[in-house]
Amino acid sequence: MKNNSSSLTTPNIKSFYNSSNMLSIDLAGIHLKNPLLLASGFLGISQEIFNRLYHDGLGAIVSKSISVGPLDGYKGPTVVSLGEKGYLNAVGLANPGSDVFAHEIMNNQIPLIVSIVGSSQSDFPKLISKFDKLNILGYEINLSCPHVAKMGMEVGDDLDLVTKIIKTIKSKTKKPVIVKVGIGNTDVLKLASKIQESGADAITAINTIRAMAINVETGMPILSNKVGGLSGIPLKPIGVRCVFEITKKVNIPVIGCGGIFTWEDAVEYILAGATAIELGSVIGFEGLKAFNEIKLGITRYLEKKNCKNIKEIIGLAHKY
Amino acid sequence: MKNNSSSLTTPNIKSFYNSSNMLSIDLAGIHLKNPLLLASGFLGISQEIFNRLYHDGLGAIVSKSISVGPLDGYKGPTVVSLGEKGYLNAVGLANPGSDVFAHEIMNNQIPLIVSIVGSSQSDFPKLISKFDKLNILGYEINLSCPHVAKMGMEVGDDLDLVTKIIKTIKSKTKKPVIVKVGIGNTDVLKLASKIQESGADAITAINTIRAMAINVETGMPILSNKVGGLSGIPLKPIGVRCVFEITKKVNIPVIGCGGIFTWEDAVEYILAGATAIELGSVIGFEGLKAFNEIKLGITRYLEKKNCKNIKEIIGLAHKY
Amino acid sequence: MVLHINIDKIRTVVIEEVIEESPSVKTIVFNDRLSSNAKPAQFLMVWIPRKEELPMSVMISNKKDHAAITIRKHGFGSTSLFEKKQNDLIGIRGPYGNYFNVSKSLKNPILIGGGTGLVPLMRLSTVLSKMQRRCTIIMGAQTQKEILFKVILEEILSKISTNIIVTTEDGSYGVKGVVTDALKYILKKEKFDMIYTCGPELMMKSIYNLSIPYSIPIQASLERYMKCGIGICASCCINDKLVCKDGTVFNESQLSELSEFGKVFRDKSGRPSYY
Amino acid sequence: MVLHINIDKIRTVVIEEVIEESPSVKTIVFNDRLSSNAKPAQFLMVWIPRKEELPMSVMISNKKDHAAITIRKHGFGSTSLFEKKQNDLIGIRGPYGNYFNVSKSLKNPILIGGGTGLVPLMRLSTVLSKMQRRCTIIMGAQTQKEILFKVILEEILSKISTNIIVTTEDGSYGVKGVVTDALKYILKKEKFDMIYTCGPELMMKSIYNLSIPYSIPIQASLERYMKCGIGICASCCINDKLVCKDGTVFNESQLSELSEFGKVFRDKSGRPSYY
Ligand SMILES: Cc1cc2nc3c(=O)[nH]c(=O)nc-3n(C[C@H](O)[C@H](O)[C@H](O)COP(=O)(O)OP(=O)(O)OC[C@H]3O[C@@H](n4cnc5c(N)ncnc54)[C@H](O)[C@@H]3O)c2cc1C
Ligand SMILES: Cc1cc2nc3c(=O)[nH]c(=O)nc-3n(C[C@H](O)[C@H](O)[C@H](O)COP(=O)(O)OP(=O)(O)OC[C@H]3O[C@@H](n4cnc5c(N)ncnc54)[C@H](O)[C@@H]3O)c2cc1C
Ligand SMILES: Cc1cc2nc3c(=O)[nH]c(=O)nc-3n(C[C@H](O)[C@H](O)[C@H](O)COP(=O)(O)O)c2cc1C
Ligand SMILES: Cc1cc2nc3c(=O)[nH]c(=O)nc-3n(C[C@H](O)[C@H](O)[C@H](O)COP(=O)(O)O)c2cc1C
Ligand code: FES
Ligand code: FES
Repeated sequence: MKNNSSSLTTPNIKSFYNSSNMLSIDLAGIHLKNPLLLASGFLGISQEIFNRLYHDGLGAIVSKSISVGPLDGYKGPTVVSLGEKGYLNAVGLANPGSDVFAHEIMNNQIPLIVSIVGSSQSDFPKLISKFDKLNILGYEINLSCPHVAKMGMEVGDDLDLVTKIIKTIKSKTKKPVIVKVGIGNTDVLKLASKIQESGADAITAINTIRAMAINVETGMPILSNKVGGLSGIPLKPIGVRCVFEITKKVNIPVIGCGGIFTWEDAVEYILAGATAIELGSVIGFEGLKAFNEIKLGITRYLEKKNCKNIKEIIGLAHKY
Repeated sequence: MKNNSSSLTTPNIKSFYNSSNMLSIDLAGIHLKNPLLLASGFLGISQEIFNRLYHDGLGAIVSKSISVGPLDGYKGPTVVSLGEKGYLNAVGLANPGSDVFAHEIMNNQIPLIVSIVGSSQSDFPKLISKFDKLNILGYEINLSCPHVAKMGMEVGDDLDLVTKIIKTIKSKTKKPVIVKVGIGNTDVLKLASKIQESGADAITAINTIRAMAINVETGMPILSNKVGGLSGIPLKPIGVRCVFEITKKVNIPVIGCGGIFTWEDAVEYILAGATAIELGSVIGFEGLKAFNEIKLGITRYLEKKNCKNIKEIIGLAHKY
Repeated sequence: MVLHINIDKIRTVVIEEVIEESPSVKTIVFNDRLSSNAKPAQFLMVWIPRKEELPMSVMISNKKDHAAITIRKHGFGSTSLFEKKQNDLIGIRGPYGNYFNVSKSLKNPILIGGGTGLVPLMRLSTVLSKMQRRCTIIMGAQTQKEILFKVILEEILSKISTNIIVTTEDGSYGVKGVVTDALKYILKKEKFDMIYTCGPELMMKSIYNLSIPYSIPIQASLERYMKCGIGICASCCINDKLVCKDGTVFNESQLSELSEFGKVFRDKSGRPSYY
Repeated sequence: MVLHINIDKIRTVVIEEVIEESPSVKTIVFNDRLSSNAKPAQFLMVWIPRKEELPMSVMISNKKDHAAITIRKHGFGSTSLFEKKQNDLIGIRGPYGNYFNVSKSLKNPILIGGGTGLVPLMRLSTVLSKMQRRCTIIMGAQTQKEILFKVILEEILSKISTNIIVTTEDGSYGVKGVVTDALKYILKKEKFDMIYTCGPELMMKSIYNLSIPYSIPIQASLERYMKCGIGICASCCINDKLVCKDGTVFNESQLSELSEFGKVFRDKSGRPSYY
């Protein structure tokens, strides 16, 4: 990773590197052609959209968080743009429910991770039983939605419950289990250790942070749920810190998430220790073209730094 | 607070309102000519600068957090601009110490709140004894610095210690005691309740949030301390949420802080429940002229909404 | 200096005028330059404070820098909006979506709309009128009382050669029947080079089917359940397209590939439902 | 499109050249258009990765779009920077601060600097040379080996009428003594309409005192401990002024009100120290 000043000006000279090999990673036993994943909750309910996103360049798709039964979610507004490339959302985990969603992805052919969410320990075996025979890579457990009572974060803040849930899930499936954490009312590092101890295969950090916006002209909270989750660029420095600190503490791979808009943001997370990254809010600002732009930027960076594969830069910042 | 469409176009018609009266507030027994305070850590070590800031329009000044002895702080960089109007800082609580600072403000004539920080319970009586006979309004206790070991946040996360510290301080002074909180590893609402129970007079929310930035070209953490605190616009929706939720839970006044750059931001915090607000990062982007611009904006807003005093809009968003 | 306007941030606007279009339809007028410059078929996300946020096509206004929305009273959200009075505040963001494409070589277009689906056609008519194009409009309503915009439309199109056909289901005005009945009839008599349509999806599907044998190009503005309006939630998806971003307007070749057109839409939770 | 460059964000640059100016002083050259356009006396905050961040005046470079910094090896931070080699990376932000003001009516300025305090005067000389102004320079060093920039300076000023006076404390070159000795002497002989100075504060204070009886306007570039460089930390304060924002350049009327000038500065912790 020494700077090579000649390659600075001719970043594309090493044409013998196959860029698809450069970006390929292994994550909790899964091989992915690149480390860009779709963050849960973005465009994540339709198989045809999944196929499109995959063909637009993502390494894998994480579905919307699916609950046992369908949820309508909150009334509008459910997503508020804050300017400064951030969003506030309180969608209320709207999703078609496990039966309908299992039907949706029945013939899935692309690398798909199903995000699951529950309001009690018993929900999770039910969810696994619906999906485990389908052609999916694994699960992401959403323990960190900051704005739905009794789901997500309220579970993630209870360390004993987290342990029980992960152990239950691991006993029901052989597929990799990724646990998604956020900044709640618990020490995220203690939570990460507990997740590793309980046998999970990877951690995604971070989910949105509990936040709020009030419209000054009306004096009213904008989100129908009043409080929601902050996503986008404002999260980035907090997410990078969490990935850095978590990867110092645990050995299982960590997927970085939060405010990744450019290839520099992606590389920053990877240097902090992330094995892969998830993209969400960037889609609202840049559209689907962002995926290939980020991949191109990472590839050029690796070439410039004389790296053969992205794995070489994972966690480099820990050296200092 | 009904919208009045005619005043929309002629916001300045009510010249009989004295704008200085419109903005005056009472905070924990202190009368301030306006609700704009300087956030601790910004320009807060010199009496001559305090005087300048006061004359530039602030209602009161909060000093840099002062410890018993002097602290050199961390090596540079201690402040990193993130673009997107945010900063990351790990100054390491650099300050001249209580003796030198007490000497500095010996002849103070302006509304000054001294921010104090300690690494043990016993530091606080010492700090109070240095400042209590001086001409100051009161104290802000920094229990929320996210990046100095054994100071700030590590204290704030320990609810029992918080109680003891506040009780000790309250037993040593008759001046108002404001406690500053942040997003740490403890439920900020539980912390707020504890602070009220322990007898504090007000709460400031929020301090910076633990965060990090890595330079992609070198692969190195930028801050010399690696991890620091995020301030500026990224904090705003989180700060507004904390003020909203804390003022729902406690009766003591709350000072809003975090990412206030414009009069709209200030009003948003006040609608959320803040009695006053603190300004920090905006200074780096807009300079000292920001104070009067924000005051002018709030005054025009109050006129448009037919309010005689800013108190009328405190916490209005709770109605909905 | 360049003004960077983030169209996604909610802009609070004062309702300056409320126009009753029919017993169940009202138009709300407000000042907003961005909306006044919207293209035909673009829509706004309209915030009804503490009630809902709904997608609404941008209606024209004859006041400078003003625009409007036309609401049919239906369920909770639209009724809350319908009940708003002059001087009340609402929030808007957008305009969003692509728009009806009007090529310079266009000669004889036909516009077909029903109910509030006429809104995008009003802005389109203004464009066609400025371009001095001849045009035909078929507008449908259930009954005479519910006929929308007829007077304004006549005014807009007064300077060009127009044929305005009104259909009512109960025959209380104009041609008895639905818009497709009128369309079938006129297609046999006249040659059109573009169909523009907006309204109930089954109506648009029938129109699309009618267009095929005549090989008339078509542009249809679709509706789907919209939560974000900015292409991140997929609640508006039709096959692999996002109606809020890739649409709302789709042409005949796109429509031919949308197997869900006229068949499947998704509800609030994302579950598919069938027409 | 307007490019919004945030000068506060660290820009990583490659060290292209390292020039030894004297045994204890080196100049580091890099490509950075913003710095190449810096005004005389503006400074950069220089990041020495994992070591320190230090304020450094922007030195000139004769390469297009390039700039430089000139470092005297001193304590931990400056020594870390001094040891950097070609192709190493450093970070920079800025340029910051106000600058030496050169009025069109200026006729006969005198520039006085010592040590790395000469850096801002190099850029100023370039400006004066372009403006075809006559000028006088007094540059001080302890000994011959530590004389900086003399050759470049002669080149820059070759096209205008110049008087370059070098002082060394040990008399190994030029006038024996310090710059103020030379200044005292020349002030008696010649009439100047502006003094520009940068260097040790006590030197500048003496120069300021010397300027008073002659009523010569003065512009002095001050140094203070700087942590942020952007006016938020006050570590650089002198009385009620922030050297990084309100300065670094102060004129005679400002200096007359700065009671701390030449007397008090603050250390890392903010404690006042006395010269
Ligand atoms: C691009 C677009 C433009 C539109 N333009 C207009 C217009 O100009 N005038 C007008 O009156 N209506 C318009 N609509 C429809 C409008 O957004 C609402 O769907 C309608 O007003 C019913 O709302 P409700 O809350 O009263 O419905 P409810 O009674 O709660 O629901 C009835 C049905 O309305 C639809 N609906 C409800 N919420 C939404 C939503 N957020 N997005 C899409 N559909 C929804 C669903 O199909 C639902 O089943 C438009 C819709 C779209 C997508
Ligand atoms: C506007 C400005 C421009 C400067 N330009 C140059 C230049 O062109 N070339 C050059 O060699 N030096 C320059 N300096 C001085 C430089 O920033 C350092 O102070 C010096 O290099 C010593 O650093 P050190 O870490 O080796 O010092 P140390 O040995 O750690 O400390 C010695 C003294 O250096 C000063 N110092 C240390 N850190 C800082 C700091 N962050 N800000 C200000 N002073 C500090 C303090 O007075 C300290 O007591 C400039 C300073 C300022 C304020
Ligand atoms: C509209 C929206 C919906 C979301 N829904 C989910 C969800 O269902 N499950 C989940 O784990 N995270 C959800 N998230 C959080 C994102 O997956 C992601 O953690 C967060 O947005 C930060 O990443 P970003 O800054 O790239 O958007 C949602 C975020 C947004 C903005
Ligand atoms: C450089 C810097 C130094 C700070 N020092 C302190 C401090 O000493 N004590 C304290 O309570 N908060 C300190 N803070 C936090 C601020 O007071 C404030 O809570 C935070 O910056 C959020 O407000 P803002 O977004 O307006 O800057 C500091 C912040 C910055 C950026
Ligand atoms: S409404 Fe969200 S993607 Fe279209
Ligand atoms: S260096 Fe921080 S205010 Fe000047």
